[in-house]
Amino acid sequence: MEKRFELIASSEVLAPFRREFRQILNRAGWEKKTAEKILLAVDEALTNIIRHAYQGRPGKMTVSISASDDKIEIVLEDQGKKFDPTQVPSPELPRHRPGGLGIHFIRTIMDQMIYDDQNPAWNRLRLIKHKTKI
Amino acid sequence: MEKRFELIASSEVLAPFRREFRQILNRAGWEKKTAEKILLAVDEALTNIIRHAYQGRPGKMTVSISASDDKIEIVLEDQGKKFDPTQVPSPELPRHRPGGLGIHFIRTIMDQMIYDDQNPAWNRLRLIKHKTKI
Amino acid sequence: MKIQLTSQGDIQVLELSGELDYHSSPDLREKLTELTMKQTPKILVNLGGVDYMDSSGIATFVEAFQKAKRYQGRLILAALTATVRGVFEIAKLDSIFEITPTVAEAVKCLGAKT
Amino acid sequence: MKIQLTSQGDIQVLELSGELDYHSSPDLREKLTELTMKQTPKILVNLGGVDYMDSSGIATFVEAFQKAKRYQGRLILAALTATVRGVFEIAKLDSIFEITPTVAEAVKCLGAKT
Ligand SMILES: Nc1ncnc2c1ncn2[C@@H]1O[C@H](COP(=O)(O)OP(=O)(O)O)[C@@H](O)[C@H]1O
Ligand SMILES: Nc1ncnc2c1ncn2[C@@H]1O[C@H](COP(=O)(O)OP(=O)(O)O)[C@@H](O)[C@H]1O
Repeated sequence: MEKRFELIASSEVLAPFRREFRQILNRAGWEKKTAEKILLAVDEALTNIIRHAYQGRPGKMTVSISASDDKIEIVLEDQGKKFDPTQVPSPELPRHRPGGLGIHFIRTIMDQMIYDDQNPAWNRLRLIKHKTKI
Repeated sequence: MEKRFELIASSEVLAPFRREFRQILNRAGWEKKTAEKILLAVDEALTNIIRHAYQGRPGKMTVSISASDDKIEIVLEDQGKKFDPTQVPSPELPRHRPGGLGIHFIRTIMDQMIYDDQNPAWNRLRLIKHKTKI
Repeated sequence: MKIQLTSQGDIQVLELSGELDYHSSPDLREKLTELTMKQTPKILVNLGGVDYMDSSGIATFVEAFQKAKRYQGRLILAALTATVRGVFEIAKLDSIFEITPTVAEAVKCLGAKT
Repeated sequence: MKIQLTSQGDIQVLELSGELDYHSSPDLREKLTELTMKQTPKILVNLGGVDYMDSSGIATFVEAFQKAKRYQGRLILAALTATVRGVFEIAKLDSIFEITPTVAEAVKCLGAKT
């Protein structure tokens, strides 16, 4: 199953996107608990694009989802400020100050988080999760 | 002369706003050089609202301008994150790292920058400039 | 996100329902800031109706929790759904916050004075 | 904001026109980043057509300037309008950047090799 979303980089798109993504995860056979975590990881990545990559500039972001029997891959693309989240060090937990948890959530939930540095004008982040840990 | 603008907190509103504001300053008898500076101060304050107060959340900001013979007062209001820019210390100049100049510009250009802390849900910033320094 | 404020004796109860994310968290932040600015001694957040929460929700609670601590106030989170509890767990914050399974237990814990 | 890239011998010339603000600065940033990533030794920015610039524009130039310095590259700003020059002055950056009144002087300064 393949599905592609083109979203405006504004916070009001998050909830409707999650509604559709929830159905996709359900149809792809993910149990609810894990599905909610994948949903969270992708929501955190999109929030970062809206908040940090575009920062109130109008922009687009795309989410391309490929779900197969054994794994799901989500590719996020934006044309905001170039930023490689895989380089952000893990925070010390528990954090007593607000914020700074989003990338940690993505890293903890997904099996792989890969930043593609090929295109100078685009950010491209691949998130992969296998149904059974390999 | 009184004029009020209701703007969407997104970067594309800045240029059209400046075009109108430029005319107001001109009609209010400000010489071009000072007018361009006032324009810059207000543009920096609006940019901060877009970038830091709303951070990609949809929001509104209003600019209320009162121009009299001897001074201009601009009141900026937003419902984003509460923040008092008058508390930000002046940067050491010249700054060798990018950013961190906006509030300094506002402070240097305007005679007064007053943050009104009365309303718990709104930010309200008053910027005042006199035609002749008092 | 719906937010309702009620009181139970000297406890201020915030009842939330819906999804708590980057878009909706400023509303919650505003309500919590009002309470902490007034130095409300006992704040109870009923999360029973919240079926989704992300790190923006967590950040909002951490901020309010720290503010309440500064004036010796208390903030208790009650009736978390499994999903929301899971998010506190990934953040390892489940041991930092006071969390109770039900609203009744939170009320007991805070000792409502009427 | 219009951006045109041309070359004059071994000098890469960016000719800008329009208003450089928070909205338009990412376009300039992208072009400058392309040049500094390739370690372009001589970058000349013709600002003659820029009638407005705010701190986002300044930040973009500071970033590119620092990057160029790291590989011993040079970035010269030429033909500033009075308004734009005033902004560099408020930032006290007019003494940090290499600024020349005209493009011809910048070319001379950089010593174009053809
Ligand atoms: N897409 C992005 N573009 C630019 N900067 C980012 C991006 N994502 C994250 N960052 C930077 O990394 C930091 C940590 O991100 P995160 O862990 O999600 O926490 P938070 O967003 O709450 O600060 C952010 O504060 C921001 O400075
Ligand atoms: N309206 C605002 N709301 C929240 N934070 C703000 C606001 N304006 C400024 N700030 C904070 O103050 C800092 C300094 O602002 P400024 O001098 O304009 O420089 P810059 O925006 O380039 O960082 C910002 O980085 C931001 O953290």
